[in-house]
Amino acid sequence: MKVLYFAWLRERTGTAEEQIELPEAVKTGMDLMLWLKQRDEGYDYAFEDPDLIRIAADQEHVEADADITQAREVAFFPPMTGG
Amino acid sequence: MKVLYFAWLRERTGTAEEQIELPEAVKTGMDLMLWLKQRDEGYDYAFEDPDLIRIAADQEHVEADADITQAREVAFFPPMTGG
Amino acid sequence: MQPVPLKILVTANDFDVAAETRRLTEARKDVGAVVTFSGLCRDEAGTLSALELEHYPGMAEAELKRIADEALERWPLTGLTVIHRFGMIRPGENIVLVLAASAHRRAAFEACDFLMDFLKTRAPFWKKEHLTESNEARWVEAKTSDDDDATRWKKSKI
Amino acid sequence: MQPVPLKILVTANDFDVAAETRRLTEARKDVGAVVTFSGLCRDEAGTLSALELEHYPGMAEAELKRIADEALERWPLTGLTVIHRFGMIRPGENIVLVLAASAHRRAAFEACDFLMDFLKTRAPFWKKEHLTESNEARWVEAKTSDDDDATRWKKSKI
Repeated sequence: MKVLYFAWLRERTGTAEEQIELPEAVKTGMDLMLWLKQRDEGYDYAFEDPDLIRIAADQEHVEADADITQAREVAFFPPMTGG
Repeated sequence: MKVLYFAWLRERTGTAEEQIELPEAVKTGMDLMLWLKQRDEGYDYAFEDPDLIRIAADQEHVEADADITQAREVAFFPPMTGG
Repeated sequence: MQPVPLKILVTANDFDVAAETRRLTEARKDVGAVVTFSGLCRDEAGTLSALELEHYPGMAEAELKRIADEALERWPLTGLTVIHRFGMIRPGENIVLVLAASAHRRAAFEACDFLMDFLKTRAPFWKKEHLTESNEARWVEAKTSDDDDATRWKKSKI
Repeated sequence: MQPVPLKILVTANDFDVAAETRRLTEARKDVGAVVTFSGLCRDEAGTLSALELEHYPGMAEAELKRIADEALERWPLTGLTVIHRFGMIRPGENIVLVLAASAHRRAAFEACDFLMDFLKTRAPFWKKEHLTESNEARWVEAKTSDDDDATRWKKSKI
Protein backbone atom coordinates (compact mmCIF):
# COMPACT_ATOMS: atom_id res chain seq x y z
CA MET A 1 0.00 0.00 0.00
CA LYS A 2 1.21 3.50 -0.85
CA VAL A 3 1.04 5.83 2.16
CA LEU A 4 1.27 9.63 1.79
CA TYR A 5 1.81 12.39 4.34
CA PHE A 6 1.08 16.08 3.84
CA ALA A 7 1.89 19.41 5.51
CA TRP A 8 3.21 19.02 9.09
CA LEU A 9 2.63 15.26 8.99
CA ARG A 10 5.11 15.10 6.13
CA GLU A 11 7.56 17.27 8.04
CA ARG A 12 7.26 15.36 11.32
CA THR A 13 7.51 11.89 9.77
CA GLY A 14 10.25 13.10 7.44
CA THR A 15 8.42 11.20 4.69
CA ALA A 16 6.26 12.34 1.77
CA GLU A 17 5.43 8.89 0.48
CA GLU A 18 6.30 5.26 1.27
CA GLN A 19 5.23 1.68 0.58
CA ILE A 20 3.86 -0.18 3.58
CA GLU A 21 2.96 -3.85 3.99
CA LEU A 22 -0.07 -3.71 6.30
CA PRO A 23 0.24 -5.92 9.39
CA GLU A 24 -2.64 -8.38 9.78
CA ALA A 25 -4.11 -6.51 12.75
CA VAL A 26 -4.42 -3.18 10.92
CA LYS A 27 -7.92 -2.76 9.41
CA THR A 28 -8.83 0.93 9.76
CA GLY A 29 -7.17 4.31 9.31
CA MET A 30 -7.03 4.63 13.11
CA ASP A 31 -5.33 1.21 13.39
CA LEU A 32 -2.74 2.33 10.85
CA MET A 33 -2.10 5.62 12.66
CA LEU A 34 -1.56 3.84 15.98
CA TRP A 35 0.76 1.34 14.30
CA LEU A 36 2.76 4.09 12.54
CA LYS A 37 2.99 6.04 15.82
CA GLN A 38 5.14 3.28 17.34
CA ARG A 39 7.72 3.35 14.60
CA ASP A 40 9.97 6.11 15.82
CA GLU A 41 10.06 9.52 17.47
CA GLY A 42 9.10 11.41 14.28
CA TYR A 43 6.03 9.24 13.66
CA ASP A 44 5.13 9.38 17.33
CA TYR A 45 5.17 13.20 17.17
CA ALA A 46 3.27 13.28 13.86
CA PHE A 47 0.46 11.09 15.25
CA GLU A 48 0.45 12.43 18.81
CA ASP A 49 -3.21 13.45 18.41
CA PRO A 50 -4.73 10.97 15.94
CA ASP A 51 -8.26 12.38 16.39
CA LEU A 52 -7.09 15.59 14.71
CA ILE A 53 -5.79 13.88 11.60
CA ARG A 54 -7.76 13.46 8.35
CA ILE A 55 -7.54 10.33 6.24
CA ALA A 56 -8.09 9.70 2.53
CA ALA A 57 -8.32 6.24 0.95
CA ASP A 58 -7.76 6.20 -2.80
CA GLN A 59 -8.07 10.00 -2.83
CA GLU A 60 -11.43 10.18 -1.06
CA HIS A 61 -12.07 11.35 2.49
CA VAL A 62 -12.82 8.47 4.90
CA GLU A 63 -13.57 8.27 8.60
CA ALA A 64 -10.92 6.94 10.98
CA ASP A 65 -12.93 3.76 11.59
CA ALA A 66 -13.40 2.91 7.89
CA ASP A 67 -11.78 -0.29 6.57
CA ILE A 68 -8.77 0.68 4.45
CA THR A 69 -7.32 -2.75 3.76
CA GLN A 70 -8.46 -2.70 0.12
CA ALA A 71 -7.05 0.77 -0.67
CA ARG A 72 -4.09 1.13 -3.00
CA GLU A 73 -3.26 4.56 -1.56
CA VAL A 74 -3.86 6.00 1.90
CA ALA A 75 -3.03 9.57 2.89
CA PHE A 76 -2.78 11.34 6.25
CA PHE A 77 -3.01 15.11 6.62
CA PRO A 78 -4.08 17.92 8.95
CA PRO A 79 -7.44 19.72 8.59
CA MET A 80 -7.42 21.58 5.29
CA THR A 81 -6.68 25.30 5.02
CA GLY A 82 -7.04 26.05 1.31
CA GLY A 83 -9.21 28.66 -0.39
CA MET B 1 -42.98 72.02 -9.14
CA LYS B 2 -41.19 69.89 -11.71
CA VAL B 3 -43.04 66.63 -12.40
CA LEU B 4 -41.38 63.69 -14.21
CA TYR B 5 -42.82 60.52 -15.74
CA PHE B 6 -40.88 57.37 -16.60
CA ALA B 7 -41.38 54.18 -18.66
CA TRP B 8 -45.04 53.54 -19.56
CA LEU B 9 -46.17 56.51 -17.49
CA ARG B 10 -44.13 58.72 -19.79
CA GLU B 11 -45.58 57.00 -22.86
CA ARG B 12 -49.17 57.14 -21.66
CA THR B 13 -49.08 60.77 -20.51
CA GLY B 14 -47.08 61.72 -23.61
CA THR B 15 -44.90 63.76 -21.24
CA ALA B 16 -41.40 63.23 -19.85
CA GLU B 17 -41.28 66.37 -17.72
CA GLU B 18 -43.47 69.37 -17.00
CA GLN B 19 -43.93 72.27 -14.58
CA ILE B 20 -47.07 72.09 -12.46
CA GLU B 21 -48.59 74.66 -10.12
CA LEU B 22 -50.02 72.51 -7.33
CA PRO B 23 -53.69 73.19 -6.59
CA GLU B 24 -54.37 74.04 -2.95
CA ALA B 25 -56.09 70.73 -2.24
CA VAL B 26 -53.16 68.60 -3.40
CA LYS B 27 -50.94 67.59 -0.46
CA THR B 28 -49.76 64.03 -1.14
CA GLY B 29 -48.46 61.98 -4.06
CA MET B 30 -51.82 60.22 -4.19
CA ASP B 31 -53.65 63.57 -4.31
CA LEU B 32 -51.45 64.61 -7.22
CA MET B 33 -52.04 61.36 -9.10
CA LEU B 34 -55.82 61.68 -8.74
CA TRP B 35 -55.66 65.31 -9.86
CA LEU B 36 -53.45 64.42 -12.90
CA LYS B 37 -55.77 61.54 -13.79
CA GLN B 38 -58.60 63.99 -14.54
CA ARG B 39 -56.59 66.00 -17.01
CA ASP B 40 -57.16 64.01 -20.19
CA GLU B 41 -57.44 60.50 -21.60
CA GLY B 42 -53.67 59.87 -21.60
CA TYR B 43 -53.26 60.85 -17.94
CA ASP B 44 -56.39 58.90 -17.05
CA TYR B 45 -54.88 55.81 -18.67
CA ALA B 46 -51.46 56.40 -17.08
CA PHE B 47 -52.93 56.65 -13.59
CA GLU B 48 -55.71 54.08 -13.99
CA ASP B 49 -54.26 52.06 -11.10
CA PRO B 50 -52.57 54.59 -8.77
CA ASP B 51 -51.78 51.95 -6.13
CA LEU B 52 -49.33 50.37 -8.57
CA ILE B 53 -47.37 53.55 -9.16
CA ARG B 54 -44.16 54.52 -7.31
CA ILE B 55 -43.41 58.08 -6.31
CA ALA B 56 -40.17 59.95 -5.69
CA ALA B 57 -39.93 63.39 -4.11
CA ASP B 58 -36.62 65.17 -4.73
CA GLN B 59 -35.18 61.90 -6.01
CA GLU B 60 -36.06 59.82 -2.97
CA HIS B 61 -38.73 57.14 -2.75
CA VAL B 62 -41.80 58.29 -0.79
CA GLU B 63 -45.11 56.65 0.11
CA ALA B 64 -48.29 57.75 -1.67
CA ASP B 65 -49.59 59.44 1.49
CA ALA B 66 -46.44 61.49 2.13
CA ASP B 67 -46.71 65.28 1.92
CA ILE B 68 -45.02 66.43 -1.28
CA THR B 69 -45.94 70.12 -1.20
CA GLN B 70 -42.36 71.17 -0.32
CA ALA B 71 -40.67 69.11 -3.05
CA ARG B 72 -39.01 70.82 -5.99
CA GLU B 73 -39.25 67.67 -8.11
CA VAL B 74 -41.77 64.82 -8.03
CA ALA B 75 -41.54 61.73 -10.23
CA PHE B 76 -44.02 58.96 -11.06
CA PHE B 77 -42.93 55.57 -12.38
CA PRO B 78 -43.85 51.86 -12.48
CA PRO B 79 -42.19 49.29 -10.18
CA MET B 80 -38.53 49.11 -11.08
CA THR B 81 -37.07 46.39 -13.30
CA GLY B 82 -33.35 47.16 -13.42
CA GLY B 83 -30.43 44.92 -12.59
CA MET C 1 -5.85 51.27 5.48
CA GLN C 2 -8.78 53.33 4.20
CA PRO C 3 -11.32 51.53 1.99
CA VAL C 4 -11.10 52.25 -1.74
CA PRO C 5 -13.54 55.15 -2.40
CA LEU C 6 -17.06 54.00 -3.31
CA LYS C 7 -17.64 53.96 -7.06
CA ILE C 8 -21.16 54.38 -8.44
CA LEU C 9 -21.50 54.69 -12.18
CA VAL C 10 -24.58 54.89 -14.42
CA THR C 11 -23.41 54.74 -18.01
CA ALA C 12 -24.32 53.78 -21.56
CA ASN C 13 -20.92 52.09 -21.99
CA ASP C 14 -19.86 48.54 -21.28
CA PHE C 15 -17.63 47.85 -18.28
CA ASP C 16 -14.33 46.02 -17.80
CA VAL C 17 -14.56 43.50 -14.95
CA ALA C 18 -10.78 43.00 -14.81
CA ALA C 19 -10.08 46.74 -14.52
CA GLU C 20 -12.76 47.14 -11.84
CA THR C 21 -11.30 44.20 -9.90
CA ARG C 22 -7.82 45.75 -10.09
CA ARG C 23 -9.19 49.05 -8.75
CA LEU C 24 -10.28 47.22 -5.55
CA THR C 25 -7.18 45.06 -5.06
CA GLU C 26 -4.14 46.80 -6.53
CA ALA C 27 -1.47 47.90 -4.04
CA ARG C 28 -3.51 46.53 -1.13
CA LYS C 29 -2.72 43.65 1.23
CA ASP C 30 -5.93 43.73 3.25
CA VAL C 31 -8.27 42.24 0.62
CA GLY C 32 -8.91 38.53 1.13
CA ALA C 33 -12.06 38.19 -0.96
CA VAL C 34 -13.66 39.88 -3.95
CA VAL C 35 -17.18 38.84 -4.92
CA THR C 36 -18.36 40.04 -8.32
CA PHE C 37 -21.85 39.92 -9.76
CA SER C 38 -22.32 40.47 -13.49
CA GLY C 39 -25.86 40.68 -14.83
CA LEU C 40 -26.32 40.00 -18.54
CA CYS C 41 -29.11 40.37 -21.10
CA ARG C 42 -30.70 36.93 -21.71
CA ASP C 43 -32.66 35.73 -24.71
CA GLU C 44 -33.30 31.99 -24.42
CA ALA C 45 -36.26 32.12 -26.82
CA GLY C 46 -34.29 33.93 -29.52
CA THR C 47 -37.06 36.52 -29.89
CA LEU C 48 -35.32 39.51 -28.34
CA SER C 49 -33.65 42.14 -30.47
CA ALA C 50 -32.54 44.30 -27.53
CA LEU C 51 -33.41 45.47 -24.06
CA GLU C 52 -33.87 49.21 -23.72
CA LEU C 53 -32.87 50.38 -20.27
CA GLU C 54 -34.50 53.64 -19.19
CA HIS C 55 -33.40 55.34 -15.97
CA TYR C 56 -34.07 58.39 -13.84
CA PRO C 57 -30.87 60.44 -14.17
CA GLY C 58 -29.77 61.82 -10.83
CA MET C 59 -32.02 59.62 -8.74
CA ALA C 60 -30.49 56.42 -10.19
CA GLU C 61 -27.04 57.43 -8.91
CA ALA C 62 -28.46 58.78 -5.63
CA GLU C 63 -30.44 55.62 -4.91
CA LEU C 64 -27.52 53.32 -5.76
CA LYS C 65 -25.40 55.39 -3.39
CA ARG C 66 -27.98 55.05 -0.61
CA ILE C 67 -28.03 51.24 -1.04
CA ALA C 68 -24.21 51.12 -1.20
CA ASP C 69 -23.87 53.27 1.94
CA GLU C 70 -26.17 50.89 3.77
CA ALA C 71 -23.97 47.95 2.68
CA LEU C 72 -20.80 49.77 3.78
CA GLU C 73 -22.39 50.32 7.18
CA ARG C 74 -23.48 46.69 7.57
CA TRP C 75 -20.31 44.92 6.38
CA PRO C 76 -16.60 45.67 6.87
CA LEU C 77 -15.78 46.21 3.20
CA THR C 78 -12.44 47.37 1.79
CA GLY C 79 -14.11 48.44 -1.46
CA LEU C 80 -17.42 48.54 -3.30
CA THR C 81 -18.28 49.28 -6.93
CA VAL C 82 -21.69 49.46 -8.61
CA ILE C 83 -22.06 50.05 -12.35
CA HIS C 84 -25.42 50.03 -14.17
CA ARG C 85 -25.81 50.56 -17.87
CA PHE C 86 -28.69 52.28 -19.70
CA GLY C 87 -29.71 52.47 -23.35
CA MET C 88 -29.95 49.64 -25.88
CA ILE C 89 -28.41 46.38 -24.70
CA ARG C 90 -28.22 43.31 -26.96
CA PRO C 91 -28.60 39.69 -25.81
CA GLY C 92 -25.36 38.45 -24.25
CA GLU C 93 -24.23 41.96 -23.28
CA ASN C 94 -23.60 43.23 -19.77
CA ILE C 95 -26.24 45.19 -17.84
CA VAL C 96 -24.99 45.53 -14.28
CA LEU C 97 -21.83 44.94 -12.26
CA VAL C 98 -21.36 44.86 -8.49
CA LEU C 99 -18.01 44.18 -6.81
CA ALA C 100 -17.60 43.85 -3.04
CA ALA C 101 -14.14 43.41 -1.49
CA SER C 102 -13.39 42.52 2.11
CA ALA C 103 -10.84 40.79 4.32
CA HIS C 104 -13.20 37.80 4.60
CA ARG C 105 -15.46 36.07 2.14
CA ARG C 106 -18.74 36.08 4.11
CA ALA C 107 -18.88 39.92 4.16
CA ALA C 108 -18.07 40.16 0.45
CA PHE C 109 -20.71 37.57 -0.51
CA GLU C 110 -23.44 39.07 1.63
CA ALA C 111 -22.77 42.67 0.61
CA CYS C 112 -22.83 41.80 -3.10
CA ASP C 113 -26.02 39.75 -2.72
CA PHE C 114 -27.67 42.53 -0.68
CA LEU C 115 -26.68 45.17 -3.25
CA MET C 116 -28.30 43.23 -6.07
CA ASP C 117 -31.52 42.56 -4.15
CA PHE C 118 -32.03 46.23 -3.31
CA LEU C 119 -30.80 47.48 -6.66
CA LYS C 120 -33.49 45.34 -8.34
CA THR C 121 -36.33 46.71 -6.22
CA ARG C 122 -35.24 50.29 -5.49
CA ALA C 123 -32.95 51.66 -8.21
CA PRO C 124 -35.00 53.60 -10.80
CA PHE C 125 -34.34 51.59 -13.97
CA TRP C 126 -36.94 50.10 -16.31
CA LYS C 127 -36.50 47.51 -19.05
CA LYS C 128 -38.34 47.50 -22.35
CA GLU C 129 -38.07 44.47 -24.62
CA HIS C 130 -37.68 45.09 -28.34
CA LEU C 131 -38.60 41.96 -30.29
CA THR C 132 -37.01 40.68 -33.50
CA GLU C 133 -40.19 39.49 -35.16
CA SER C 134 -42.12 42.74 -35.03
CA ASN C 135 -41.82 46.42 -34.28
CA GLU C 136 -43.49 45.65 -30.99
CA ALA C 137 -41.86 46.65 -27.75
CA ARG C 138 -43.13 45.87 -24.26
CA TRP C 139 -42.22 46.93 -20.76
CA VAL C 140 -40.88 44.17 -18.52
CA GLU C 141 -43.07 43.63 -15.46
CA ALA C 142 -41.58 43.69 -11.98
CA LYS C 143 -41.30 40.28 -10.33
CA THR C 144 -42.65 39.74 -6.84
CA SER C 145 -39.73 37.31 -6.31
CA ASP C 146 -37.45 40.34 -6.36
CA ASP C 147 -39.41 41.93 -3.52
CA ASP C 148 -39.18 38.63 -1.64
CA ASP C 149 -35.41 38.62 -2.14
CA ALA C 150 -35.15 42.13 -0.73
CA THR C 151 -37.12 41.24 2.40
CA ARG C 152 -34.53 38.58 3.27
CA TRP C 153 -32.35 41.38 4.70
CA LYS C 154 -34.64 42.07 7.63
CA LYS C 155 -32.29 44.26 9.64
CA SER C 156 -32.20 46.78 6.81
CA LYS C 157 -33.25 50.34 7.42
CA ILE C 158 -33.91 51.02 3.74
CA MET D 1 -28.24 24.77 -24.76
CA GLN D 2 -25.76 22.51 -22.96
CA PRO D 3 -23.88 24.00 -20.00
CA VAL D 4 -20.26 25.02 -20.63
CA PRO D 5 -18.12 21.99 -19.62
CA LEU D 6 -17.02 22.05 -15.97
CA LYS D 7 -13.51 23.43 -15.57
CA ILE D 8 -11.40 22.36 -12.59
CA LEU D 9 -7.80 23.52 -12.54
CA VAL D 10 -5.09 23.17 -9.90
CA THR D 11 -2.09 25.19 -11.05
CA ALA D 12 0.98 27.12 -9.97
CA ASN D 13 0.07 29.95 -12.36
CA ASP D 14 -2.07 33.02 -11.83
CA PHE D 15 -5.50 33.16 -13.49
CA ASP D 16 -7.25 35.69 -15.71
CA VAL D 17 -10.73 36.54 -14.36
CA ALA D 18 -11.78 38.26 -17.59
CA ALA D 19 -10.84 35.27 -19.76
CA GLU D 20 -12.59 32.86 -17.39
CA THR D 21 -15.72 35.05 -17.42
CA ARG D 22 -15.69 35.10 -21.24
CA ARG D 23 -15.44 31.29 -21.31
CA LEU D 24 -18.77 31.11 -19.45
CA THR D 25 -20.64 33.82 -21.35
CA GLU D 26 -19.26 34.08 -24.90
CA ALA D 27 -21.67 33.08 -27.70
CA ARG D 28 -24.42 32.29 -25.17
CA LYS D 29 -27.77 34.02 -24.61
CA ASP D 30 -28.92 31.95 -21.63
CA VAL D 31 -26.61 33.45 -18.98
CA GLY D 32 -28.28 36.11 -16.86
CA ALA D 33 -25.87 36.11 -13.92
CA VAL D 34 -22.21 35.37 -13.27
CA VAL D 35 -21.01 35.36 -9.67
CA THR D 36 -17.24 35.33 -9.22
CA PHE D 37 -15.28 34.74 -6.05
CA SER D 38 -11.59 35.67 -5.97
CA GLY D 39 -9.58 34.75 -2.89
CA LEU D 40 -6.36 36.68 -2.32
CA CYS D 41 -3.36 36.42 -0.05
CA ARG D 42 -3.72 38.95 2.79
CA ASP D 43 -1.05 40.48 4.97
CA GLU D 44 -2.53 43.26 7.10
CA ALA D 45 0.29 43.06 9.64
CA GLY D 46 3.02 43.38 7.02
CA THR D 47 4.84 40.36 8.46
CA LEU D 48 4.17 37.85 5.71
CA SER D 49 6.73 37.15 3.02
CA ALA D 50 4.62 34.54 1.22
CA LEU D 51 2.05 31.81 1.67
CA GLU D 52 3.21 28.39 0.56
CA LEU D 53 0.29 26.33 -0.71
CA GLU D 54 0.80 22.57 -0.52
CA HIS D 55 -1.74 20.24 -2.11
CA TYR D 56 -2.43 16.56 -2.68
CA PRO D 57 -2.03 16.13 -6.47
CA GLY D 58 -4.79 14.01 -7.92
CA MET D 59 -7.05 14.17 -4.87
CA ALA D 60 -7.18 18.00 -5.01
CA GLU D 61 -8.68 17.88 -8.52
CA ALA D 62 -10.90 14.89 -7.66
CA GLU D 63 -12.30 16.51 -4.51
CA LEU D 64 -12.93 19.85 -6.27
CA LYS D 65 -14.77 17.91 -8.97
CA ARG D 66 -16.92 16.13 -6.37
CA ILE D 67 -17.89 19.46 -4.78
CA ALA D 68 -18.55 21.01 -8.21
CA ASP D 69 -20.70 18.04 -9.29
CA GLU D 70 -22.78 18.44 -6.15
CA ALA D 71 -23.28 22.15 -6.98
CA LEU D 72 -24.26 21.31 -10.58
CA GLU D 73 -26.84 18.89 -9.23
CA ARG D 74 -28.29 21.36 -6.72
CA TRP D 75 -28.48 24.48 -8.92
CA PRO D 76 -29.39 25.00 -12.60
CA LEU D 77 -26.01 26.36 -13.69
CA THR D 78 -24.98 27.17 -17.24
CA GLY D 79 -21.30 27.01 -16.30
CA LEU D 80 -18.93 26.49 -13.39
CA THR D 81 -15.18 27.05 -13.04
CA VAL D 82 -12.91 26.35 -10.08
CA ILE D 83 -9.22 27.28 -10.12
CA HIS D 84 -6.91 26.81 -7.13
CA ARG D 85 -3.24 27.75 -7.12
CA PHE D 86 -0.39 26.05 -5.30
CA GLY D 87 3.22 27.01 -4.58
CA MET D 88 4.53 30.34 -3.29
CA ILE D 89 1.97 33.14 -3.29
CA ARG D 90 2.88 36.70 -2.29
CA PRO D 91 0.59 39.11 -0.39
CA GLY D 92 -1.92 40.68 -2.78
CA GLU D 93 -1.76 37.75 -5.21
CA ASN D 94 -4.62 35.48 -6.19
CA ILE D 95 -5.13 32.08 -4.52
CA VAL D 96 -8.51 30.78 -5.66
CA LEU D 97 -11.19 31.59 -8.23
CA VAL D 98 -14.75 30.27 -8.48
CA LEU D 99 -17.19 31.36 -11.19
CA ALA D 100 -20.82 30.23 -11.30
CA ALA D 101 -23.09 31.21 -14.20
CA SER D 102 -26.84 30.74 -14.39
CA ALA D 103 -29.99 32.20 -15.91
CA HIS D 104 -30.86 33.74 -12.53
CA ARG D 105 -28.79 35.37 -9.84
CA ARG D 106 -29.92 33.37 -6.80
CA ALA D 107 -28.55 30.09 -8.25
CA ALA D 108 -25.24 31.71 -9.21
CA PHE D 109 -24.78 33.33 -5.78
CA GLU D 110 -25.65 30.19 -3.84
CA ALA D 111 -23.55 27.84 -5.97
CA CYS D 112 -20.47 30.07 -5.69
CA ASP D 113 -20.92 30.47 -1.92
CA PHE D 114 -21.44 26.70 -1.49
CA LEU D 115 -18.35 25.92 -3.58
CA MET D 116 -16.15 28.12 -1.40
CA ASP D 117 -17.51 26.72 1.88
CA PHE D 118 -16.83 23.12 0.85
CA LEU D 119 -13.57 23.91 -0.90
CA LYS D 120 -12.28 25.40 2.38
CA THR D 121 -13.14 22.37 4.48
CA ARG D 122 -12.74 19.47 2.04
CA ALA D 123 -10.23 20.28 -0.73
CA PRO D 124 -6.75 18.98 0.24
CA PHE D 125 -4.72 22.21 0.36
CA TRP D 126 -2.59 23.49 3.25
CA LYS D 127 -1.15 26.93 3.81
CA LYS D 128 2.23 27.63 5.36
CA GLU D 129 3.15 31.19 6.28
CA HIS D 130 6.68 32.36 5.55
CA LEU D 131 7.50 35.43 7.62
CA THR D 132 9.62 38.41 6.58
CA GLU D 133 11.35 38.94 9.92
CA SER D 134 12.81 35.47 10.33
CA ASN D 135 13.39 32.21 8.55
CA GLU D 136 10.46 30.90 10.52
CA ALA D 137 7.55 29.31 8.73
CA ARG D 138 4.34 28.07 10.35
CA TRP D 139 1.36 26.04 9.21
CA VAL D 140 -1.94 27.91 9.21
CA GLU D 141 -4.49 26.31 11.52
CA ALA D 142 -7.94 25.37 10.28
CA LYS D 143 -10.73 27.64 11.47
CA THR D 144 -13.83 26.17 13.07
CA SER D 145 -15.78 29.03 11.44
CA ASP D 146 -15.10 27.35 8.09
CA ASP D 147 -16.72 24.15 9.33
CA ASP D 148 -19.68 26.20 10.55
CA ASP D 149 -20.00 27.79 7.10
CA ALA D 150 -20.06 24.37 5.46
CA THR D 151 -22.82 23.10 7.75
CA ARG D 152 -25.11 25.91 6.51
CA TRP D 153 -25.83 23.77 3.43
CA LYS D 154 -27.79 21.14 5.35
CA LYS D 155 -29.27 19.30 2.38
CA SER D 156 -25.77 18.46 1.17
CA LYS D 157 -24.85 14.85 0.63
CA ILE D 158 -21.12 15.53 0.78
